[in-house]
Amino acid sequence: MSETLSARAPTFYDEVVAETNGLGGELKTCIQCGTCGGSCPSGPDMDHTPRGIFAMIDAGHKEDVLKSNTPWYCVSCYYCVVRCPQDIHITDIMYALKRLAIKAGYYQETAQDKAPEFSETFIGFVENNGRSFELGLATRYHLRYHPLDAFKMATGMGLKMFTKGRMDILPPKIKNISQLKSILNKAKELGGAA
Amino acid sequence: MKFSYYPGCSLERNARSYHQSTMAIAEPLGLEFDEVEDWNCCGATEYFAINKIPAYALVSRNLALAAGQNGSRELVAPCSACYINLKKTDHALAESPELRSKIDQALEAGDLAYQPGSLNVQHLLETIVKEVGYEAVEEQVTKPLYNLRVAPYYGCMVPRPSAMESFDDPEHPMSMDKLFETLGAIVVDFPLKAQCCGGHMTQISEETALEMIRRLLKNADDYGADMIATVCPMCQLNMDAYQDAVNQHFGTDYNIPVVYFTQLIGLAFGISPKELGFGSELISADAALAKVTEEPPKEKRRRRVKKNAGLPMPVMPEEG
Amino acid sequence: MTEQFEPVIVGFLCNWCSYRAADLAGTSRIKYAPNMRPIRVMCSGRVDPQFVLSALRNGADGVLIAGCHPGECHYVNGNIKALRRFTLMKDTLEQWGIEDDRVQLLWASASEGAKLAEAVNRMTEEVRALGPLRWSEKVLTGNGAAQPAVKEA
Amino acid sequence: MSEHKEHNHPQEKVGVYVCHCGSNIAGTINCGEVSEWAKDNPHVEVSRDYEFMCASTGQELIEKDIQEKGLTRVVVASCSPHMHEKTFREATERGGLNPFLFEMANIREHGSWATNDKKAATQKAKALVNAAIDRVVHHQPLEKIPVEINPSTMVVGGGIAGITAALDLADAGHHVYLVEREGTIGGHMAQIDKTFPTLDCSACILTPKMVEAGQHDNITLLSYSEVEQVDGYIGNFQVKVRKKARCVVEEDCTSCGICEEKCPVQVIDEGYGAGLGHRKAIYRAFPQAVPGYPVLDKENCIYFQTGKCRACEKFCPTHAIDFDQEDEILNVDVGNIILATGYELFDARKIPQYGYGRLENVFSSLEFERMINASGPTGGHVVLRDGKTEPESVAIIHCVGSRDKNYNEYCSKVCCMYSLKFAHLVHEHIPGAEVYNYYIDMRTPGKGYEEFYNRLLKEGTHFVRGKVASISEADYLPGEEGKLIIQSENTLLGKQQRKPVDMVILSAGMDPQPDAEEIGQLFKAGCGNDGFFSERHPKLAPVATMTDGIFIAGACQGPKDIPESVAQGGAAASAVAKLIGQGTVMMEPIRASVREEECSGCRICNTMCPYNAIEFDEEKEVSRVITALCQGCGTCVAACPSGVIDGAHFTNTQVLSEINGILWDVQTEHEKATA
Repeated sequence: MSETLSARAPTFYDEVVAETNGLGGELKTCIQCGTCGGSCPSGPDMDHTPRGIFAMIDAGHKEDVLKSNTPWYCVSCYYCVVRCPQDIHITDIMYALKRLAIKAGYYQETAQDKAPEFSETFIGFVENNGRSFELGLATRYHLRYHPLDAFKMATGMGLKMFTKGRMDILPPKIKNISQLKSILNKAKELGGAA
Repeated sequence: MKFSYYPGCSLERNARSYHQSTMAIAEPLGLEFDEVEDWNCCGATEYFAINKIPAYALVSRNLALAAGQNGSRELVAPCSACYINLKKTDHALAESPELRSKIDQALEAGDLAYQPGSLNVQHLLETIVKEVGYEAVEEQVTKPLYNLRVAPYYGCMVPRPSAMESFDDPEHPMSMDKLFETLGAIVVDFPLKAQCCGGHMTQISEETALEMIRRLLKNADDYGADMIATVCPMCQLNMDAYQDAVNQHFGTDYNIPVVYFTQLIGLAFGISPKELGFGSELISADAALAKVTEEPPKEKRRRRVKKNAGLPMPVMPEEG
Repeated sequence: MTEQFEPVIVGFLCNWCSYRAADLAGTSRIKYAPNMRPIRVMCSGRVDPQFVLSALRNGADGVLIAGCHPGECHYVNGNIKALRRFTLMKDTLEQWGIEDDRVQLLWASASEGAKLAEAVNRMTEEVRALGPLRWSEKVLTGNGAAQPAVKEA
Repeated sequence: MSEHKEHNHPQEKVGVYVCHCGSNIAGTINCGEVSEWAKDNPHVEVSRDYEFMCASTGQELIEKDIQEKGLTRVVVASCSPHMHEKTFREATERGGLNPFLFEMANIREHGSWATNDKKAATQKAKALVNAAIDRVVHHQPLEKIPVEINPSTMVVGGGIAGITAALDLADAGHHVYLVEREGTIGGHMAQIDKTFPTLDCSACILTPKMVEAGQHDNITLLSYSEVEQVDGYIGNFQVKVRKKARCVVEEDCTSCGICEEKCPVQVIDEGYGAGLGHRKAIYRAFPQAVPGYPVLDKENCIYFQTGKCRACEKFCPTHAIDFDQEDEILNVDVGNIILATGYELFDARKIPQYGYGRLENVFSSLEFERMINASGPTGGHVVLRDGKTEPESVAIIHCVGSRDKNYNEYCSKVCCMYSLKFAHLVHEHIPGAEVYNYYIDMRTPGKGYEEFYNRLLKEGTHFVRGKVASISEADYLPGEEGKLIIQSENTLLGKQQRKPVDMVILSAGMDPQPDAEEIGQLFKAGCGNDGFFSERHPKLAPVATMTDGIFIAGACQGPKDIPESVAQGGAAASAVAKLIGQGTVMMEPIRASVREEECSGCRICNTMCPYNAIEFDEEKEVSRVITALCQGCGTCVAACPSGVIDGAHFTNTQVLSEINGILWDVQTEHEKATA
């Protein structure tokens, strides 16, 4: 029997909880101990440590949270999840914050505009062909967003990967792509927080 | 032993050698893989960053196909990201009724269905270590990798499949270490063997990614590794293909080949390097492989224990 | 809201463990289904099968027997005896067509208020799903095997 | 079936009192409606609802009604009987009625507090009240049963809590058996160097108490002994104690220590030495051991392995060594038992990312206590694992295994304070050393504790707020080689930090003893979810247990520091002294009794009783309950096939009537008629 919440407008905290898949300990039980901040391999380069982000979520700093690079620098390595003394699934919350950042459209203005687009480009191929396509990913992603990088990629590592036969030229496709598309479309339709 | 097999996109091209070597050692290990018919990409860490329900639906199609093929209940995934997505999705469907109902409807749109829990998702390392077992591997060893200093690198998702139970220690895994001991190699137990290689970070902030990769290379090098063995195409790509970028960026000169653990098993079984896909690694493994000798290294004369050997160490529960 | 069926469950709670667990659920203000009506016995071993039958015959839709975890009984092994009687009694009840979920046995120590509350909630829903017992209809006339009403003590 | 039933309900005059308990009950239950409704029960003479029944005015209502209205039974609908049954029984008695002609209806804990549904709560309250009324009319007057209290007491566990309890009772003139599993009393406190916050030397304040306990006329010290079996009940416990063979004849041994000196075998001392020190095969844990007799460790003794050596026997001046000494079983009768079995340090090897057991210079707190102790393996010098190098920087990690759902969720209370003490001791032993304390919350709740924290701040200790994420040898940056790198987030800066240090001390928390579960069952003292013994009431009875006559004191009841352990030792001793002082204790008259004239002699009940309280009369071929031994569980009452065993205060008729009463609103006409 959860306590009856007085009928108040949903806070940013409620939004984050709704978007997370709800397994593991509750975000509000965080005791701000910093284990996650201390464990994170990309921690030093984050605007705020995960712990800092949780304090900001609780304080309702929606914009600062969804503008920060923290969710995008999470490499989902699960150090924080296995070590969190309150059993909070921090990585799932970071995924939720990425999705909320995209929904809120905050990601364009930040310097971290590489992350969301990389994911969207990657998924573009998957939704159309059923499988990922590194070459297409590398070219379209770099040409569209970072032309300078593209040259470096093509001559350096990209070339070597080609000669070693580790790059497809044509995008691999699954047979029953229509089945996948109808599944994904239905899923998008149902979308929303589950 | 029959297993359903989910190769994943990387094993089609980028990690071709991982697939080749897995197939090559399957027969001697008594493993029979039947590939999931028309499987699709697992979305890696990308789809969950964009849209939750379609991300779960994408993975669920694979689970439905695998279960539908009523082959073996055990679904083996060699790639860590595919392994964790399949396992995480099966777990989430079982735990969350709302998610379950949405995914059921989505699958229905493609007239598929999946009953959570009807598959036991395993990583390939887990299959070899737990299902086959060290003894069965040892029996097949014909050319032990004597004198080869191998650093087993587990990456992050195999030891720590989110909050789910891992088949090995989440902080200090040893299963691959023991596996290479049975292959006769000198195992380099380097402390960062379960720390993340950065995953797709190279595409987001190269600065951060190269630093994460540098740490692993430095640690393996400091502990005298001739070679790093991985269990995941992403880790192999980051440490192999970006080793050059690390050297340029930090002015280091690492030259450590990064191979798949299945390739080394194949070598120890006497299978030819070519057949195991050696040569596809950007940092060539030839020099390291040349170090393998016929006879085992001589037992170094045990130095007499010094008189005041200092203070005793606490004994670890299951030693060795 | 239409008048939904509210099952009445008689609970035999042992003084040392499950009765105190119910006390703890109360002091912790854990809200749970009010359908279970507790009767205190010194030990779950005191629960005579005739108590269960008497409750069912007198209108209860379900009976919960709750004792200490095996090994923690205040009287060494009263709960083990309750377990034995429970298993035998279930066979009899089954023959009379009384559904399995109507009579349940639970271990709950004095510190497990939440566990007891949750068990009561679950059992209430299970019995609600089975609907009212209507002993006289189901047992006396329902299936041929019924004997005349159990003679009162 | 069982005792013959009165044909019609006996005409009793019942007084019903529905308590509001302020808003605790009245907030959810309509007390007026319930008391009004109770009036149409044929037995009810008067029915009232009142603000606070447990108040003296409420009790007076009962007394007045009994006298003025000639009540023969009383029912109070209020809180749990575990709260005020005693209060209302006494009120009933003052009114002139036998206190057992009274019954409570628990409409608070089981009623108003357990639901927000006002209608259902009131309906349930009526059922519980009606059940109580229908039951109470069948109550019989009963008298409490006096039980003699054996004035001698057993204290299990010779740590500071056990010693305190034993000394308090012994000084009060009562005999005490102090049973200690190890070769000497002293417990964990004997392993500690200094105590916080006063920096008293632990041995200096402990050993006098040990000596006192060792020489006290009223204390029989059973060291190297363990309890194997406990029978009986409050006032009359029969305890089997196994006095393990130490291969030393205590009468002849003068504790001169020559045997220890001559013994050629040296092994790592996992017990007292916390795995850092060494000891011989025949040893005393530490010089001030009480008793001073050594103990022979058969596993490591050459004689027991190969039959050779016997050096100790040769050199013993008083020939006190006896290799063939056997374990002795002693049967001890005591009136009360105090469990003071202490705790075990949390095993830091369970946290792989802290590296204990893998990284050389990571020490546990007990290892450091032994190291810093002048009589320890390093003579008090703080050195690294190589036994030589002094560390220039030391990290002390708080909350190791505590406040963590992966290990122990509870806070172990003492680690912050002993971590501060360690910081001070490192400064003292290595002036100029850099000390870093990693904490989540600095918990200094005791007297002088916060002042001690200030002292450590003044001494220049670096306090970093943040639970340590990992301790590793993997160096990333220059200056980290060969060091232990502490990686954590400095949460006050919001930044991740890496601190290379030479030495790490893990301030591990307190675990329950590994065998706490079995000991608990042996003494019928249950364990809580955290694995420590459960007190009877967390606030009002912290040293009593659910079983009368069994008490608990010290860390076995939960993590605590020395002052609290001593206080609980004293509290347990005074609780026992009270019972001894009373001489007898009145036991609840809940007993079984066989109606011998109707007993068929089938003897099913004989084996049913866990207390062997049912004997069989060979001539009359009937079973009989030995009232003194019977504990009133009622298992035999329910088992008797002919139902001829009565359970006082829980007779079949009483319970069956209670069942009928509780189902008043769902009974069909047919069932009512045959009820």
